[in-house]
Amino acid sequence: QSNDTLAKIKASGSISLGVRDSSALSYTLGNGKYVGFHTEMGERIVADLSKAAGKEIKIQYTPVTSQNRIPLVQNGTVDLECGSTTNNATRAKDVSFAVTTYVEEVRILTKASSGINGISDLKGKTVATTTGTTSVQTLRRNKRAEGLDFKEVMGKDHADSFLLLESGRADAFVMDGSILAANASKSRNAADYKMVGEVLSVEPIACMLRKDDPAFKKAVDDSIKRQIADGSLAKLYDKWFLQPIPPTNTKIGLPMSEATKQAWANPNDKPMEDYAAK
Amino acid sequence: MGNWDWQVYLQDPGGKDPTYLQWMLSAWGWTISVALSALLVALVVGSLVGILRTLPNSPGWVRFGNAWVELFRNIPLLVQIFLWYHVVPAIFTPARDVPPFILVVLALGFFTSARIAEQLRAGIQALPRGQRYAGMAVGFTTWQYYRYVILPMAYRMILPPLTSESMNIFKNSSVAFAVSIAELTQFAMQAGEETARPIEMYLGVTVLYIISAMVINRIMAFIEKRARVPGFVAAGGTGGH
Amino acid sequence: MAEQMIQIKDVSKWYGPVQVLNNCNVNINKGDVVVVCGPSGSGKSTLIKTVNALEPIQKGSIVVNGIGVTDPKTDLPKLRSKVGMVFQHFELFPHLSVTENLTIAQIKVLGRSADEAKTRGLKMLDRVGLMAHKDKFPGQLSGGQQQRVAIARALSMDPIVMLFDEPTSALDPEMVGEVLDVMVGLAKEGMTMMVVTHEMGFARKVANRVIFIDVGGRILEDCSKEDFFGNPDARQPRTKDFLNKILQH
Amino acid sequence: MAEQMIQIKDVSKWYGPVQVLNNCNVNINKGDVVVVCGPSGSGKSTLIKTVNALEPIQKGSIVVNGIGVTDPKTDLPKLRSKVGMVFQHFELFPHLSVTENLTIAQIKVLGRSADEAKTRGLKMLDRVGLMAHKDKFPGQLSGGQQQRVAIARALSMDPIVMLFDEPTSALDPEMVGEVLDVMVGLAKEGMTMMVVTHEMGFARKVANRVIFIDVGGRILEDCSKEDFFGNPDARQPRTKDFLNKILQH
Amino acid sequence: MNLDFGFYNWSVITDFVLKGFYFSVFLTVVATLGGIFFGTLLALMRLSGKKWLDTPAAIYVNGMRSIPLVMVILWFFLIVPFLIGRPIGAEMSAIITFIAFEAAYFSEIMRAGIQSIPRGQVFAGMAVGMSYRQNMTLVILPQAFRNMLPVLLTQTIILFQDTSLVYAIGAYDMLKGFETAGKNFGRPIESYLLAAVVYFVLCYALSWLVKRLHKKIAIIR
Ligand SMILES: Nc1ncnc2c1ncn2[C@@H]1O[C@H](COP(=O)(O)OP(=O)(O)OP(=O)(O)O)[C@@H](O)[C@H]1O
Ligand SMILES: Nc1ncnc2c1ncn2[C@@H]1O[C@H](COP(=O)(O)OP(=O)(O)OP(=O)(O)O)[C@@H](O)[C@H]1O
Ligand SMILES: [Mg+2]
Ligand SMILES: [Mg+2]
Repeated sequence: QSNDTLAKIKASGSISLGVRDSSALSYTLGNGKYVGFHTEMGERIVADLSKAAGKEIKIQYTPVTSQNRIPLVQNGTVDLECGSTTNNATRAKDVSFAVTTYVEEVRILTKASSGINGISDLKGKTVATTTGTTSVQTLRRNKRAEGLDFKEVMGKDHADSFLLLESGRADAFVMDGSILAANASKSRNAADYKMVGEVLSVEPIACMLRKDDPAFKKAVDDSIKRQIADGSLAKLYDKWFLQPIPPTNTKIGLPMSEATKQAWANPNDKPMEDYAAK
Repeated sequence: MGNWDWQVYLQDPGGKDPTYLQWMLSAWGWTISVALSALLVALVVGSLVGILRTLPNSPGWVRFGNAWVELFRNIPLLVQIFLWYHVVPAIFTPARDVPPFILVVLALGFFTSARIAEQLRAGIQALPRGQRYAGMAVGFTTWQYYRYVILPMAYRMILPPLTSESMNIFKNSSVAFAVSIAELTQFAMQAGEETARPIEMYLGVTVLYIISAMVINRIMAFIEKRARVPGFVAAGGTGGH
Repeated sequence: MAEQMIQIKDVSKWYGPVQVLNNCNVNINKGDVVVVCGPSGSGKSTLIKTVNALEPIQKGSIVVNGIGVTDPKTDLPKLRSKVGMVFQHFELFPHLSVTENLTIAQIKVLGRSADEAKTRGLKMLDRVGLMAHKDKFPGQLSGGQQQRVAIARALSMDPIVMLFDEPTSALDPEMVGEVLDVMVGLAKEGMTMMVVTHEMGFARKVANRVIFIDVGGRILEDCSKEDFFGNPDARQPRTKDFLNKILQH
Repeated sequence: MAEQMIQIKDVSKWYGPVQVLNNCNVNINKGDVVVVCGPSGSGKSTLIKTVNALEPIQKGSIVVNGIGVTDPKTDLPKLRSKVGMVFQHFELFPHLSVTENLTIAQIKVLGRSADEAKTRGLKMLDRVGLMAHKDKFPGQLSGGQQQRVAIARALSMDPIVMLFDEPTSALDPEMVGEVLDVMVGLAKEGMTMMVVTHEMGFARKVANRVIFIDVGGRILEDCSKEDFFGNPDARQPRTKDFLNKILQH
Repeated sequence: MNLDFGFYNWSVITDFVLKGFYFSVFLTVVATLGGIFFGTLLALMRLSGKKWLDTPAAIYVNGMRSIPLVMVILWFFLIVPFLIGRPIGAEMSAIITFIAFEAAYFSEIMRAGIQSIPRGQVFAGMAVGMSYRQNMTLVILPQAFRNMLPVLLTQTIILFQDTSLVYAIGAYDMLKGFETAGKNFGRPIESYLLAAVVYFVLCYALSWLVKRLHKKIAIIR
């Protein structure tokens, strides 16, 4: 297929926006309604694209999973994915990323009563992560490097992994901080859970688009930079992370991290590997 | 789709397996362990339940057997696995400490046992009624005519569906990835994601599944050949996944 | 006075709402050869199967050799082991060789040693003229041969009475003779036999009594062979009709 | 000179390595009633099925009413529609009512109108005495009734010759008569018939020729009925043996 | 552990579950009809006695039958867009996958159904002068369908259960509906339990109907 996404969406008058069913940055309310920090940001990007194209571009929401999002972007099913995808070097070989809009910190979530306070306390414990995410890889590497011996269980998705923690099958849930916060906040007893210890790794999250389409990437990046510059993205952050959100009207309660602030100050599309090297 | 990159199999995934290839082979091992253990459970439980359903003058047992079959075959396997993995331990806490492997084997085994029970019942009832009468007429007790007359023929007759059931159990074990068993499908999804080379990973896994299916098929064909009764011809059955 | 072997008294049986045996009474003495005939579905098979309790009855009583078949305390397997039975479709055990077919019940039911069972079984096999086939499987034999093996199987248990349910009606016409020959031999030796069959030639040759059952399971005739064939005027119209049909061609 | 209806010439047939027909020659004239008999597995069914090419042959030729059955150019469905065939197991179409069984081929093969087909079919049904059952399904009829419907089905196609493959051997003894009666009627009206059967009574009554096939598919006898039954000394030993077996009881 | 189903009010059901339920049912119906149609064609190919028809059909059927459905779903999702040259959604992909996959299973059922028709019926059709096509459509296939109807419907029930696997590509089926509802309200246990009950009731009711039908057919025959 052609690599000129701008021409394609202009011609068809619609864009396929990749969204997630249940991540902290993008999730569904049912009935084909998709919301979240990244989803709304994506909608604003499309609004900017519409303006540039001079005609209304309709959004087709296409829910993706962590297993299929890359092939879908590659094969043209999805034009722009604004879910919660880590920008890393391996992926950058197949797709390209917009500037980083959120920097995820991989953290440890545990029960407040567990006595786990940091990575070293995980020795001999059972740790939950989610199939098809890069956190598993991070964790695996850490494990080998530091000789830390813990058992690993993998949920098929984040809610599943959280359930492992909730039901006591796992002692900790290692994952992106936003996901941890969202899952804990939605649980029955949000106060039972706490995020502890050091940041295990830092992952830049960005919208994903097809490779080798510089014009489209520029249009997307420009829109994001505008949103950062005029403060609207910060308002969006406040709305989705610090205020009550649907469907249950609970707060995630996750203030903006230093890393995210830095990324906004200097918009860039550096992959995760560049962060680790720092 | 073009350019293959089979080198990915030699990359280091960073875990205990030095390469993706070795990881895939170990995943194959999990698939085989889950499938064979579940097959054992399914055969034992399925036979028992199947026999119960055909016992003469035992309406209680027949009803129990029927209930078993209906319960385990009318809920999707995936949902049953979730029930065993999430719901049962939530209601019955000690089940939390049972390793997922056992839970999956039980889930897959019981699910398949319902189907084997159904086949065995059909096999037994497809035998001419006269065979049962003949067994009774020479003075066999119920247990004896099952043991010496009915079951040997019934098992032979259901070997074809048992073959497809055994192949199914390998395929169905793929659902175990949903509860953290590091088997082939989980490998395909995880490794496809990590390497961004899903096609290569899927192909490798698919080939292993086909090999597994063929090996099981050959083993069952061998058993069928060994068990063949000279001069006896019977019609086979079909259906199901 | 002749020794009584089978007494069927006031027997009725229903399948659900359908009555298939209606107040049947039959007495069979030691050495009797009784032929049972009647139209299809009249209950012949059912009647003969009630004798060794393969089919339960709802009313009446049956006594075989002094033992109450319908008595709940009776050890049915033991009783059945003394009553030989031959079926329309042979019902050999297809997964066992001819020899195993002959010996398994002797060993497992009568508790005979394998050797003893084999000697006895092969003697019976020889008697039906099939010694050469002792290692074959049922599926490798013709229908007539299978039926003769089935008779040998029943005989190896040393039965005191033999029941036959249409033993020749599933056979090709050329094989009927070989089976009937064996049965005629048995009858001549004094075996007590109850035989459901349409082979009127056999009845003429060896039966000493003929019973006719009509649809609905009622016994319409129970008389000597001579009377049955020789005295058509004394017969019921249904019987005459039936005999006309099956003897016409 | 009589008109030739079926000429079977030097016909041989193999199933894989096994020969089931061995150089068979039969000529059947218009109006002939030919009975074919022989032991089980001798190839009687196979022979009769080759006549309308239901079974292909590897050697020889068959001509029916002047049309070469084995000729690759022959329109076989058309030829078959003129040859009526009645099977051992009736082979009515179980999913169609009796009337539909009688009309479907008339409509779809002969192209008759539904009305025309129905008139013709019901006339034949009446002839076999089953008018009362026209709306039933085959499964609701007795075996004898089903076979009579099967004959009516064949007759509704206005066949020039009728083939019968053991039409009574799957029937209960009391039903054999009703089917044979229909066949005797047909024969008396001059229908050309080739009949595989063991019913020697039928052969005696209406056949004008009897053919005996031995195992391996060789025609051992082909002679007039009078010769076949009246002159045993002129028969082959195999034939005598067979006749002895099936006439014994 | 205290279970609380209180959050399952009508709006949750309409918002989350019903949409998935409709898709599951739609997928089942379409895949059954399509699967039977293509399955019958495959069965006829396999029974044609012609190698060039039989062999490809056999490879297709046996290939499909030796791969787990999840893998087939993932495969089609990956390659169908390449084959037809344009992107398709998860739902469309699931529909194509299920038709293609079920065709393999239905073809085996239809093949057994056709083979279960006594040879005498084939001969009887030929003997009254029917062509191959007439014999198939008027005599053999109607009986094969009738005989196999219970098995075909049982396969349909299995198919309905298997639709739960489309979550692997993110299509929104009934299980997904329950899961999403459970996640959003932090009540996954209750959701799974309820999903199991709903599946059981639906499938049990269907299989009860199949059994009734089976008895009816047995009487007609
Ligand atoms: N298991 C059963 N359930 C219901 N009805 C039955 C059963 N077995 C037999 N019957 C019915 O009981 C009646 C008598 O059957 P039975 O087999 O004794 O007849 P038969 O005289 O032996 O007939 P045939 O000559 O066909 O063998 C028939 O009407 C039959 O349909
Ligand atoms: N489809 C087949 N494949 C292989 N062998 C066959 C086939 N059909 C028939 N035969 C063999 O061909 C021989 C002749 O069969 P055929 O059915 O013509 O015999 P028959 O004389 O009609 O016997 P019966 O009296 O049992 O009907 C038998 O040995 C049979 O086993
Ligand atoms: Mg009977
Ligand atoms: Mg024949």
